[in-house]
Amino acid sequence: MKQIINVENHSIETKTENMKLEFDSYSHNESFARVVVSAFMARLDPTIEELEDVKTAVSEAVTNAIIHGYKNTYGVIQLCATIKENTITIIIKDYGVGIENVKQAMEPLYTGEKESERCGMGFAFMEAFMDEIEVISKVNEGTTIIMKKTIGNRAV
Amino acid sequence: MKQIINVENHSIETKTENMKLEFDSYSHNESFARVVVSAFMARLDPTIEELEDVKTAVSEAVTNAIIHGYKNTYGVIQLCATIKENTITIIIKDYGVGIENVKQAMEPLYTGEKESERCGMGFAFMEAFMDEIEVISKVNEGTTIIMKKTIGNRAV
Amino acid sequence: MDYSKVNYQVCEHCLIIQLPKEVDDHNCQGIKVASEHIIKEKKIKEVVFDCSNTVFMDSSGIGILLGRYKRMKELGGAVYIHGESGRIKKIFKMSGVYQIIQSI
Amino acid sequence: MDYSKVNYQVCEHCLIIQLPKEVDDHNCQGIKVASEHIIKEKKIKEVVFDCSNTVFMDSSGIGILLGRYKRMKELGGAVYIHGESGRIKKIFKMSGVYQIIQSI
Ligand SMILES: Nc1ncnc2c1ncn2[C@@H]1O[C@H](COP(=O)(O)OP(=O)(O)O)[C@@H](O)[C@H]1O
Ligand SMILES: Nc1ncnc2c1ncn2[C@@H]1O[C@H](COP(=O)(O)OP(=O)(O)O)[C@@H](O)[C@H]1O
Repeated sequence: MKQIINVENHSIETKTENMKLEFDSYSHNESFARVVVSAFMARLDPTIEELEDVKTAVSEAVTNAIIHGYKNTYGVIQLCATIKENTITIIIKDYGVGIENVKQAMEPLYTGEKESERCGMGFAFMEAFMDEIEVISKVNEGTTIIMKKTIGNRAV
Repeated sequence: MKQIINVENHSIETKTENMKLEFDSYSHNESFARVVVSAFMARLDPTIEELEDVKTAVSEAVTNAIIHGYKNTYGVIQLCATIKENTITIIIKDYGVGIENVKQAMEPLYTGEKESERCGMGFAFMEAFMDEIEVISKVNEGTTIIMKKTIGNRAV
Repeated sequence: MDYSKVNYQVCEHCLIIQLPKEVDDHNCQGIKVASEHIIKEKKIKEVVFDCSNTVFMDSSGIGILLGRYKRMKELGGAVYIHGESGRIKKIFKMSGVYQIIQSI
Repeated sequence: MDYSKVNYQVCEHCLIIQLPKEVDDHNCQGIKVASEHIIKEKKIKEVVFDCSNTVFMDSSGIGILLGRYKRMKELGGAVYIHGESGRIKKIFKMSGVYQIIQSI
């Protein structure tokens, strides 16, 4: 919401809705982030399938921020969501180690954590469940994931 | 969370947890704010009674920001929550019209909206359901409500 | 998942308002206008707030109850509460609602 | 309200791991260590992942499955999936899990 609008002239069809959440990179906040996005998204009246798709993508991005971005340290994760007409845009940002080679990181099955139980499918899941994904990252500065999904696109 | 802490030395008992949420002053965000606080608070393992108490207080403060703070306009509401040991502190802030006489506003049954269906019990509910409440307000700058509740105080 | 549905039922001169699962400012917005309209049109003598689906209520709900109470008093009618559970009972007790509105 | 409970049940040389309601990185953290321990101690030959309580799973769950699959292959044993519902089935299909792990 960018400007103050008068209630009388306010049309529900064109309004944009925003939320911004900041939380600590504790792993129990993976489910917290999913609950918040679900509650925010409810106003779009998504199908259960659509809701689960977005929850899964959010879970992947937040988990990556926690386990890769902040590795053995802790930091803040920012989750912004915007609803415009029937499209939800979600931006998940960390200020962690960043990704040196984004192209390689996004390859299915690639994981930078060979020793752990990561399967390298995080980005593949985000791509599969959302309509669009963009990754912006800089080493030692952090990573930003921008994802979009249009709800109610049942014909597509 | 103020500093980066090493995972190994990290003790779960003493850690502080923070979240900060910003959302638009639409009335459907009253329930959104309740869901977010409930999900954040779940880590304290509150009783249903304690959970409902906090949800009610949050609902009162957010509703006031929407209907009194921003009246016929819209703006941003900030909700910060901190958990330290078993105490949750919740700060709800608007940048609206502010309150001229805080003491009067907090009197039970006082309402500045005689024509509407407000009963003037918002502040009384916040006081009843939380352990502490502080109100900071400045005309034309906005209002900040700071509320605290210790969870698991079953003896008190 | 619709927590905001309000149902109105008229039975002779009695109006039964089934309150939503969560009674807050947002979910109460239509109740004043709708109930005033029905009270006038159907010459309502008694209003019953059915809380049997309600699990959450903040002071906005108390405002709605007191609003109808005043209106019905003016018209020489009455207001009742019905079906309230533990949490809602607590809210009614705390706010002194039971001193003026009877639970049936 | 505990979405993170994992249950381990041993039956002869078979280990049944009952996955939690929501399988994510947080809820999976203990599974590797606990299951490796049981596999060694009890000379486990078959591991079954029981997904009948699971309604959410992200790629962390796939990692856990593949981890146990590799381990059991080394030991000459096998891994199975059981009780998965619609959403979880979709996740398994998408990630190619069914190509190497059988559902029983
Ligand atoms: N937020 C991030 N910060 C730093 N590195 C990241 C981040 N997200 C992903 N990566 C890198 O990209 C790799 C691939 O990510 P992903 O496809 O999610 O697989 P996985 O998490 O299973 O390793 C990760 O292993 C990690 O090296
Ligand atoms: N955030 C706020 N901004 C401006 N005024 C406020 C705010 N919160 C409360 N007030 C003022 O204080 C009064 C009393 O508030 P409250 O006890 O919640 O009762 P009610 O909301 O039912 O009027 C309100 O009617 C309003 O005039």
